[in-house]
Amino acid sequence: MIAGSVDEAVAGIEDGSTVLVGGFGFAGMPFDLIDGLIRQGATDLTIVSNNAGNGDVGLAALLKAGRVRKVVCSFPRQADSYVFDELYRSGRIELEVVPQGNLAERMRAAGAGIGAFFCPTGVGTPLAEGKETRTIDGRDYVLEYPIKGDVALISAHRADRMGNLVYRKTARNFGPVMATAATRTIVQVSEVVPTGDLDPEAVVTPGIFVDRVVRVEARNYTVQGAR
Amino acid sequence: MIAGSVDEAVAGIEDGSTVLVGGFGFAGMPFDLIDGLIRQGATDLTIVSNNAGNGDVGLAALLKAGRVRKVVCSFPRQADSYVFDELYRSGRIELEVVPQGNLAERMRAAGAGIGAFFCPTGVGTPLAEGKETRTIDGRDYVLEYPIKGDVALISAHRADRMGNLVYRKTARNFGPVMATAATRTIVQVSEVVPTGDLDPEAVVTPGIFVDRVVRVEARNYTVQGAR
Amino acid sequence: MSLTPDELAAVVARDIPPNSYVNLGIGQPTKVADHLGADAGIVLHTENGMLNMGPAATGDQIDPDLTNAGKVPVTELPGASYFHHADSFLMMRGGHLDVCVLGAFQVSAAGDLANWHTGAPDAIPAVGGAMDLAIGAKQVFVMMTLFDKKGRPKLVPQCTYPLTGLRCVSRVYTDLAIIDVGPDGASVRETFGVTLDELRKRLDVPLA
Amino acid sequence: MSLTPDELAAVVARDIPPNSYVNLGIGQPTKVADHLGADAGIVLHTENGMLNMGPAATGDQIDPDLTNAGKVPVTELPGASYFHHADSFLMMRGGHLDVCVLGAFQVSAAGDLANWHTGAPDAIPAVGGAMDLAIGAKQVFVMMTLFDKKGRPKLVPQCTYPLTGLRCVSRVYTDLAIIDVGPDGASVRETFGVTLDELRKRLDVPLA
Repeated sequence: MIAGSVDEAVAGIEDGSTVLVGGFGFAGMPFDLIDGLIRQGATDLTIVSNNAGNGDVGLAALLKAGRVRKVVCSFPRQADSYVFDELYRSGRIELEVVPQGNLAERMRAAGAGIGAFFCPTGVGTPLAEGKETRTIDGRDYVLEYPIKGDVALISAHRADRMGNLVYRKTARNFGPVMATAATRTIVQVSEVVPTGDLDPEAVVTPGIFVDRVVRVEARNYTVQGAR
Repeated sequence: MIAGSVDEAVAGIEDGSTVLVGGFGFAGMPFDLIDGLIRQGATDLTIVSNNAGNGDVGLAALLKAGRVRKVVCSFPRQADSYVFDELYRSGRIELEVVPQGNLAERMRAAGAGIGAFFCPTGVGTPLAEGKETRTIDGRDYVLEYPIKGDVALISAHRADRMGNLVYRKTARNFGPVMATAATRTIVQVSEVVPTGDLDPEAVVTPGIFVDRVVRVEARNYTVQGAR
Repeated sequence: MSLTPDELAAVVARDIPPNSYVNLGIGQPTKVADHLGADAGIVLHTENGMLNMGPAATGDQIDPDLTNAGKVPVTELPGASYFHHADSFLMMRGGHLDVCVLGAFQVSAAGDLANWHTGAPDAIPAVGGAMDLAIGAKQVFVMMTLFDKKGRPKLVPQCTYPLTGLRCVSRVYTDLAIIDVGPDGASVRETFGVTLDELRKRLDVPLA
Repeated sequence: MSLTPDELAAVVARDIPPNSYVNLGIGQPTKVADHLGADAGIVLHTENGMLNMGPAATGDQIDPDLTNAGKVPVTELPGASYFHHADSFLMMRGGHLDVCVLGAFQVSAAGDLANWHTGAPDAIPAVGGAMDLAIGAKQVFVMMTLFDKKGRPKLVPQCTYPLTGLRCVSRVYTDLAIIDVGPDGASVRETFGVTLDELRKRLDVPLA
């Protein structure tokens, strides 16, 4: 469960994998695991994440390294998403834009064994084009399918040795959902505590969803909005 | 938000309401609110709960008082469910048996705005008879619809004055799900603490899902399994 | 006189009932927070997983783990709670929020909303939470100028930009007027520095 | 010699890999817990919302807020966690548990399970979590006697009792034999006090 290094934690990720990457902008972004994935070398990846990278770090660095075939996200275009923007405009990366709530709910469905669900978001919009629709009790819905990952890379605050996780503030975001939706969930944390030290009432992600944990040094990443 | 009495908390529940009632056996059962509902007098109710009452207290007392038209539950038959058993055998109550996971997921769907979902539980069984089925990615599913409550009656451990809730051990069970699925959620708690005293990372049910909270005295209910 | 953006934000804030749960969209709607009374008990939701969000963080308050949906550092008020993305969007999509305030490119008289894409062929599509917010509250208010920079009306008979949501907007707050929209069409509640007749002349939409 | 219920529970426990997440059904499967090695790192799930459940509570340990799915008071081990019912069943239905151990009235050679209803017309139906558990783990083990009190086989070509789940059981542990079931039919792994030929004579199911 507890890996000795980032490289050990990300070992074995295969070419062609679908990788769920936590974070909303920089908050909750598993920077160390992404750097490890770049060193590890897996390529032809499909990345599922809320954004498509900022500046030159994290997801943007993975994209820049040419490892990503397709991005599934809600909001690729940002002030400093120049790496993605260039790949996209030059036709070197595929993009599937998914409403943010659908992204979360489709991953939850994958984790929960739901085959598909009728969803109110996007009805009548271009993002529902070609999708099955149905009126239920007078309201219109679009049928949406699960998004399952081969791997999830997420960042949490603390883990115990069984892989139980707690998060910190809005860095929680997609982490708990992605942990349920991937075959293998790899987590970077600021601290590993002895089993029994986390309050059982306050565990957010139970260890059943976690495969590997690695402790990393806190990193002073730039707050995007503060620039 | 904070009601002065149980009677004030349950005021206004209408005849014919669908009432979601928390608890798994006695753990998490909102005894005081149910007693209040009996005094309040609403009748012709549909009760959604995991069980159909034990002994002569709680749900069983509500059933005995003749206020319930229909029970939607996963497990009505228990060693001491004699009140329900007699009503059922004499044709004085309707029963819809729902697999426990479907009960939870159908209420979650109601809370989440999902119109319907394809579910793996029950495929090929009598409980799926007459329901729409579909094969998705090689697996068979049954289409299940949301269960929405007019009212939820649940029990939690502590609330703050904004209605944020924490629970205690396995008494949590259906509470957080039912709170999302009802138009009006009424909660009995052992303690009301000042706003700011609950850890924001550990709030299980945010106050947005809660309409009324009432503090009740702890009750030494019998542990069923210990009998 | 037409309203300044700040005056408009104050008008929107005035119309949000006490004790409401509210999501303020990115951009101009964010300003509404500055005009909400501290005693009104209004709880702000941010879709990246928090209720009872406080004002923007400054100086030492800045915490990279605590931002709003625009990725701006914010603060936490007493009674706050954190939750993951599926739970956060459950709040929206399940209709638990009382009010969403959104910006828009266009709103139709029936309440259709276009605010995520200009339809420009070279634009990189990016929707974020816009479509979830559009259908994600008991009331959806739009804040916008009534006319774009070229003087074209943004309240229209039919949206020509790609839609964000169908029949989802209940009211439009603009610099020149507050207008209810919906199944019965557009109905002016209040005007600012303009008469109803002048509005009728400048809009292609019948105004009640 | 055929196995006693306790011996059978020990055999099931032996076959659960270390560090597995396991749900033990109500009744006889509960006994398996007594035979799991304390060092094996096996984590017990109870569908009423807990992981790392400990043994039954006694005396002062009894807490009405802490029970297993059979409503028996239990204890909490270090590293436990609590969660609500939708999350608990997500664990099952999403295939996150490694092993479920269930009782049964009948299992078919293809792995169909009947364990919730005898089909008696006057019985009050009650399913609980049985149908979710049946499809709720990577491997579903059944523990049962191979013959009922009247001597009729419980491993059958086709279940005659109402089904709990289709093609969901992977292995059947009985007092007389351990038998794999599934798409390739029934295959005997181990017998207890009986020969394969004797089993073949007493069962209507081809045995590999």
